[in-house]
Amino acid sequence: MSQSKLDRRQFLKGLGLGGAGVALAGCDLPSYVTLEQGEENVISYLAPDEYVIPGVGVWYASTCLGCAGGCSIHGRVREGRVLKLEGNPDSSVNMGRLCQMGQATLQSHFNPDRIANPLVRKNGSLVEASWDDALSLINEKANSGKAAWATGAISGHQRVVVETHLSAIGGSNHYAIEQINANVWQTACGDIIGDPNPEIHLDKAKVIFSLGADFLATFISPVHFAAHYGEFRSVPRGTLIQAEPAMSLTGGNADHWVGIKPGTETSLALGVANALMNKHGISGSGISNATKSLINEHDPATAASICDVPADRIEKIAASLAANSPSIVLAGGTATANANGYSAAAAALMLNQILGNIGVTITSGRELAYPQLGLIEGNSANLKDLAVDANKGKIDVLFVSGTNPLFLAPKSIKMDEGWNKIGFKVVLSSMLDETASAADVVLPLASSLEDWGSHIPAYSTGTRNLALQQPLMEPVFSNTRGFGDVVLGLAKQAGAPGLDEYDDYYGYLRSAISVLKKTDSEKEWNSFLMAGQTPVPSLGRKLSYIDGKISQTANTATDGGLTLIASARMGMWDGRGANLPWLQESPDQISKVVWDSWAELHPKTAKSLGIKDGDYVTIKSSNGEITTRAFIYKGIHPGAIAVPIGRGHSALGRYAKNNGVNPLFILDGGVDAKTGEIATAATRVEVKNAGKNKPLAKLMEIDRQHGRKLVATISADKQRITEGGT
Amino acid sequence: MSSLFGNILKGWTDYTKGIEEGGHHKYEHMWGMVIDLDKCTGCNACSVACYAENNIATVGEEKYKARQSMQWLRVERYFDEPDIDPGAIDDENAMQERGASFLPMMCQQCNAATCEPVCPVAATYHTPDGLNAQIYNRCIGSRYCANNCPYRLRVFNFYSYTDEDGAWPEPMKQQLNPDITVREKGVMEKCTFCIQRIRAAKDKAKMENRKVKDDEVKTACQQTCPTQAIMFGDLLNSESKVTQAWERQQVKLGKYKQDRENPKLRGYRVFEELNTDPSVLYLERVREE
Amino acid sequence: MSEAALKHLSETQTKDIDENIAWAKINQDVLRSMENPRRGYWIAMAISVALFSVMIYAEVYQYMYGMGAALLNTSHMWDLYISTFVFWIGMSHSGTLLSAILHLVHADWRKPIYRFAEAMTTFSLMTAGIFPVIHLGRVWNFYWVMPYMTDRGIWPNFRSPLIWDAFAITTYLTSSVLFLYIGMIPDLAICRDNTKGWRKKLYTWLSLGWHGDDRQWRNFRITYLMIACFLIPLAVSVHSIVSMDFAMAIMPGWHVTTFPPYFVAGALYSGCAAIITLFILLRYFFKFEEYMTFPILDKVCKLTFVIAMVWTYLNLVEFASVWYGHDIPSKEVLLAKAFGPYAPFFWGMIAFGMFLPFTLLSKWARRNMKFLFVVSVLLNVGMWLERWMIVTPTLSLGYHPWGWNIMWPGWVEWAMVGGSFGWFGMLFLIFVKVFPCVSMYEVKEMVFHRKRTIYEDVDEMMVLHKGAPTAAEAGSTNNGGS
Amino acid sequence: MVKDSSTKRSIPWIRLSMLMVFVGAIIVIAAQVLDQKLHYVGEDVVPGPIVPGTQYPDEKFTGIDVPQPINFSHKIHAGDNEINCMFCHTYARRSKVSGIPPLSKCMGCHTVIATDKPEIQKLTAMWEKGESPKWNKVHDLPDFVHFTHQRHLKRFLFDNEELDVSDAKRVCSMCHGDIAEMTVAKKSRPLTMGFCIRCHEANEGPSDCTKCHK
Repeated sequence: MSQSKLDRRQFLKGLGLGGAGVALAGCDLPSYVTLEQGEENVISYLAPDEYVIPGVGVWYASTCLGCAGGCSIHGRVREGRVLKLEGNPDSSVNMGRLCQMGQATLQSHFNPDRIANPLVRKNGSLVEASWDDALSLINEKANSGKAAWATGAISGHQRVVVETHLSAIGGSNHYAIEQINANVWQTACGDIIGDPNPEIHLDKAKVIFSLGADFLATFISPVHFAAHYGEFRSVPRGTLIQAEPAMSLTGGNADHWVGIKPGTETSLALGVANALMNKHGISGSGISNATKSLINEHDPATAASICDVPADRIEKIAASLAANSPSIVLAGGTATANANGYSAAAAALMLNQILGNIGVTITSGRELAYPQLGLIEGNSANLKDLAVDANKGKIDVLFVSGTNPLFLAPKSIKMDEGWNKIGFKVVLSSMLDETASAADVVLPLASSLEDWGSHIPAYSTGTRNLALQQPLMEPVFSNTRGFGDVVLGLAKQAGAPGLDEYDDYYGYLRSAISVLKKTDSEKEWNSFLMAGQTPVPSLGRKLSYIDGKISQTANTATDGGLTLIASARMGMWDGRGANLPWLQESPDQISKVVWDSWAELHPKTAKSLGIKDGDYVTIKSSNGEITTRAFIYKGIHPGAIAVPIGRGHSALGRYAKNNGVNPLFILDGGVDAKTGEIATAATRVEVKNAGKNKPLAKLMEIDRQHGRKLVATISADKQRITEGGT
Repeated sequence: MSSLFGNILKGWTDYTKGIEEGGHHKYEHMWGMVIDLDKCTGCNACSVACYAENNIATVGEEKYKARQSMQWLRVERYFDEPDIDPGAIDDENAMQERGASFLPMMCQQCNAATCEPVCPVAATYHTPDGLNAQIYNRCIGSRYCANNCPYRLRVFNFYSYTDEDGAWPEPMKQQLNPDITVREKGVMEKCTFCIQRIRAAKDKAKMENRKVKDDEVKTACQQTCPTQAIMFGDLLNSESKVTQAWERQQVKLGKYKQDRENPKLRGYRVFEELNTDPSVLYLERVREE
Repeated sequence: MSEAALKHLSETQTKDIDENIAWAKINQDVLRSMENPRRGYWIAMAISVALFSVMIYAEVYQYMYGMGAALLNTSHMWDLYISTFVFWIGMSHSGTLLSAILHLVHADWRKPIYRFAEAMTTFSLMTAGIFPVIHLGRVWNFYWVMPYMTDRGIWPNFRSPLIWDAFAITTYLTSSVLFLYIGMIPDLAICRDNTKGWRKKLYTWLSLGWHGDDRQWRNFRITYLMIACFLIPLAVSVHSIVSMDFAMAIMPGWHVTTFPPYFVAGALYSGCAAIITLFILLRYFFKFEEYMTFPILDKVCKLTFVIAMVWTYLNLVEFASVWYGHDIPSKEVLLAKAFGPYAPFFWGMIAFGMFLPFTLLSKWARRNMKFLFVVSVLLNVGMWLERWMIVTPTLSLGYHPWGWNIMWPGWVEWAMVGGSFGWFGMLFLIFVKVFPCVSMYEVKEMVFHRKRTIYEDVDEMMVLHKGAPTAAEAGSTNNGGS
Repeated sequence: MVKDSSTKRSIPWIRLSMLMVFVGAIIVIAAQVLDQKLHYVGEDVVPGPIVPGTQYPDEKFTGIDVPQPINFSHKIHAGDNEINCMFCHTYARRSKVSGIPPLSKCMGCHTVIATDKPEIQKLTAMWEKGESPKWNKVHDLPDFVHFTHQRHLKRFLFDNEELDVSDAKRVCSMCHGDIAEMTVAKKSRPLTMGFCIRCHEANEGPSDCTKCHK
């Protein structure tokens, strides 16, 4: 670490530990006894900055790495410990707000199960080793054969160093793996309106018609969209229509929730388009004739029969879309997680086109002037590619960081076999997850609150910002190193050119950004750090519309089974939240279950299968079976069963282990026809009662208000009378 | 004797006035809240922020199931909508036609709190800030207050969570907020409207010889709420947003029945009819019919 | 005594007491009851001690692990502890009823049986006192509820019914102990003069130099009367205050105006039932046939029946007021009691508390020991259920549906409840061996007065009575009697 | 005679017990009066208030000696050389805690002053190693008590016309006693809740529990 950093961080030497003690232990004894003298120690500062005052919290700006959203955060630091995270009000991404995962990032930082020292596999088991041993081992193995990197979503200068290192060791493949993504939607946008990441103005829309896009919880940048949703709900109040097979958080807030047969979202969109054109005289300008004829085939009745939604509801949706303009139509989540995913997204964009939303509520985003810094969102197609390539023996050396392929991969794509075929596996991680515990070398990383970095948020409006990540405190585990530092070191020892002048990643980052900002003054740099972000040049894009290929292969499976939906939840996310007690104990928004997985079933289905709430059910697909407890409610299509992703770890730590099940394992290899995204909502399963009952631990034992005025509801019409809006 | 009896008993009576006598006769503040249920998405960010801010212990599955959880702020979820279509929930074969209803419930900081008069040791009482305070180190754990809370919003330390296999194994202890006590077993606790933040703001204001500004105090839940559904402020400060919101909804403190000329307004207080006089105003959820 | 004899007695015994019974015999019989305990006694003692030690273990366990050990939860902050506390407070009212109230109305048939009833009062209070303490989350701070001068200069909350409890119980305990003790002084003197060794020392100290002269008797009478008068309003107020723990709360099913009289009636009820139980036991073990006679038992039964009817009435009043009231939650609680998961216990309470007493109407029942024993025990079971049905169903069904939750007590709570009976039994067993559990001097009075009704001429009666003074009598005449 | 002996034997016991009750009552009352003598805050406090316009309990308390890694003498610094308390405890007026001066502050002087003293050499050694000493807390309140130096200094020093900043010592001594006269710092006030309460009452401090607890 460079001297400059040492000085800046000097205050982090702790001063006492007030409050952390068991505060009430002695308060019943006579006060002369409790008032101890010379029991506790105080360690004074060495040479603090003048703004550092013991007993007064200082807020430092950084960036949240809970998901790819890249929200800017402020961390409250007191006596050298970071105590609380809050959103950075100046951020255009999250405007000072934060989601539960962002709040809980603290616990991944102070987690008792973090890796303290490098681990090296010696005759079968991982044993602690020194950094030098680990690095030299990598040095000798790394250049032997075809190398590759697997990361999560990655951007900014971390991406640059990773790619530098990759090319230095002569590898080419970089698999960016994110199970929860909006890849299908973004690809469709790229193909059809010419901008993979358009700006979506929920606040401007009067109606949001969302095909499974859970923009309040898991879609691109949840906090940003939630913030805009707040404005969308204020006067004049917009209407939210959500169509999906199993209720997501967004669905839970919908005015009209349309429980639809899994995989038939395209038909619904076509049906709505049909009603719009025939009943409400909306001209399908810019729509190809092929699409037009497809629309004509899907009159509401037909669509209704395909996607198991009453025809009048389809007409109602059309009516409300026609009446209130501008509107916005989104597709994502479960709608795009099946073979027809792409066409669902295309259909959604088609609706936007005929409703004239493009250019109004969907406007062109901006493109980073430095593509090499841009965000690689990552997707699950890469996961499959990784498995395939590994099995083909295309990979000899693999570096993994920020993703957990062995947990995310369905058994059907044979990731385990592939993994064993890889000769030498290095995992950079702060937690010993499934992948790390199967690696040959594990390098312990500093937590996201101890590390330097620069990030490009997945989504932001207006100017593009480079979000800065800076350490908020001294490493909790002294022998861990920052991701940048490690990769930079690897790149150097692999002989990458032009890196020798930087003795650590901080130095590299700082000079890189000074080049970017064309200034090298300490003052400027500190102002960047204070702001936590800095604008970077970006180019505008133009929106056009070329009709996308829409095709509906109706879900006509008649095997008497159900469609398994591996639902994505805010909280556990793709499993990275499973070892944070706060998230484990924060109830799921819809089912309100804590500390375990559950299987959502419709009462009708449950009755026919003889399953009661809390029964253990066995969910069997062609690739194995999982057993978890049933949660019975009416927010799911009778033909579907939903199990959340994220639990069911065999490693990762004391809170995550042996807790719940992982539905991803039993997915069949189905993918989206166009993008190759793993279809998480299309696996046919058969469900049996496992014959054991143990009530789920959930917040709500009673789902009804029993005549109490708890959540009072008034109709929108009344509200408009009093508060205005049309 | 005078110094011991006189003054204390004088100070004592300050806190024993019910709302019908105008409550505490010299309020400095009256902290209140407004929660817009139409904006609340039930995302739980507030709840987790509360854990982070207030040193709340996590209890694990078994204890949670046994209803011994410690959360101060619970986001309740209901599937029925008695005001829009009662009985919709009774049709077992239908599917949900609307979303769920979410209700963030934290201590309502009642001004005629049912928990206050029953505490044998006066560990819970009404402060000059209009808060319903809980003094942990005075509490002896008779749990009468919790029994008497119609909202069930007081949580009790049924176990000790401070040892190594408790809620904060090393190094998680380091995250504990030094501004608040870590509660031991046998102590009642509840939402405090982030009293440590209020106190910090008041100290700051006093040091600068000024009044506390509106928006100077932000509770953890309000600060983090992605849709800004939660509003917090001083009801004695006529400029504050909260006061204005209360006035807009024509809801007044100290009443168990609001006589408003416009019955269509959305403001209501939970169990207002019990005359607990809560300081948290909820705005009814809006739904398209 | 044999079945036949018992039966015979139950038919023949018509007088409250045989007025020809010699004073010396009274002394002998009572003193005998205090000597060399038999095997049955030791077994009873062993059981009590065992139960009590289980309670100790449970308390230690709960102290280590916190109140969670008792399976309490956010909805059920109180459970068996409080209901059993109310139960024992109730028990304590019988003694006051028998000794104080009946003393004032000159019902002299109470005399042979009031002593142990009073002992029961004291001991059940001592038992009841345990529960509010062990149910505290931080039991080591229980004394904070008492207003005492402290350096911190803080006081308890005088608005809290729990504080009133603390005051009421301590006051009631002290005064009932006093009452018991004062009433025993003449008897203690008799014991003093007829015992040796440590007993003699003890009684000498306790009898305060009683030698039965007129001055002592006069003061004694006045004191006794005064405490009696003082005790009656106290007894009533104590249980009213206990009822306010609930009546002052806002919870549906607790917030009931009729609770104070309802609780007092219930208290006297369970007390009388307990008296019947102990009456039968003592009579059987100590062979007190001459003193604890069928007619007296008969009277006690009638008394019990009357109180039972009062209690039943108030019970129905409560139901009616809830049913015809407008408070939906209270109505829900009532229905849940009757048809919810706690229904069996609720109906058990109704059956035992409301209907069982009607058996006391039959003369046969009132004169059949075994039957009465069973009935009296069941009545108390019913009364205990009543207390439980007041506390728990309300908590399982409050205002906020989120709090609705069914909870069953765990072993810790049951251990405490059982242990309380052990503790009570222990105290009582010690008492009957250390102190006379039948008031000798008052039985003598009783005999004397009964005689008066037959023999007009007092002197003649005295002559008749003092036929041949025995040794024991010689010791007793100049102390006991009037 | 049984009767007489018994009567005689039992009477003295009553007398004895009555006597005990009486004596006990005397003791209790005396204790209370004494208690008031100790705690009473009023005009007759001797010596008169050191901080003008304020009254505070002059309760004495003798704390134990608390050994320190470097035996620093307040007497030399605050006493003989009359260095203002807030010169080293600079956080006191800005924060709830007065804070231990950072090592840099010590070295500010001791790079030139008294460098020959062994204790100072200890200090210099630590400074060069870049580690700071583990001081032992002398005045330590329980964690459930919130005390802020900031507010108290403002109330008694900065808002006090009769004092100027150089008199800080007198204000500090309200709770810390004559630190300036101590070679080894030691508790000389009880710092119990009673102590705080009485001072708050005497000087119209807040009487609201949440001011200090939570």
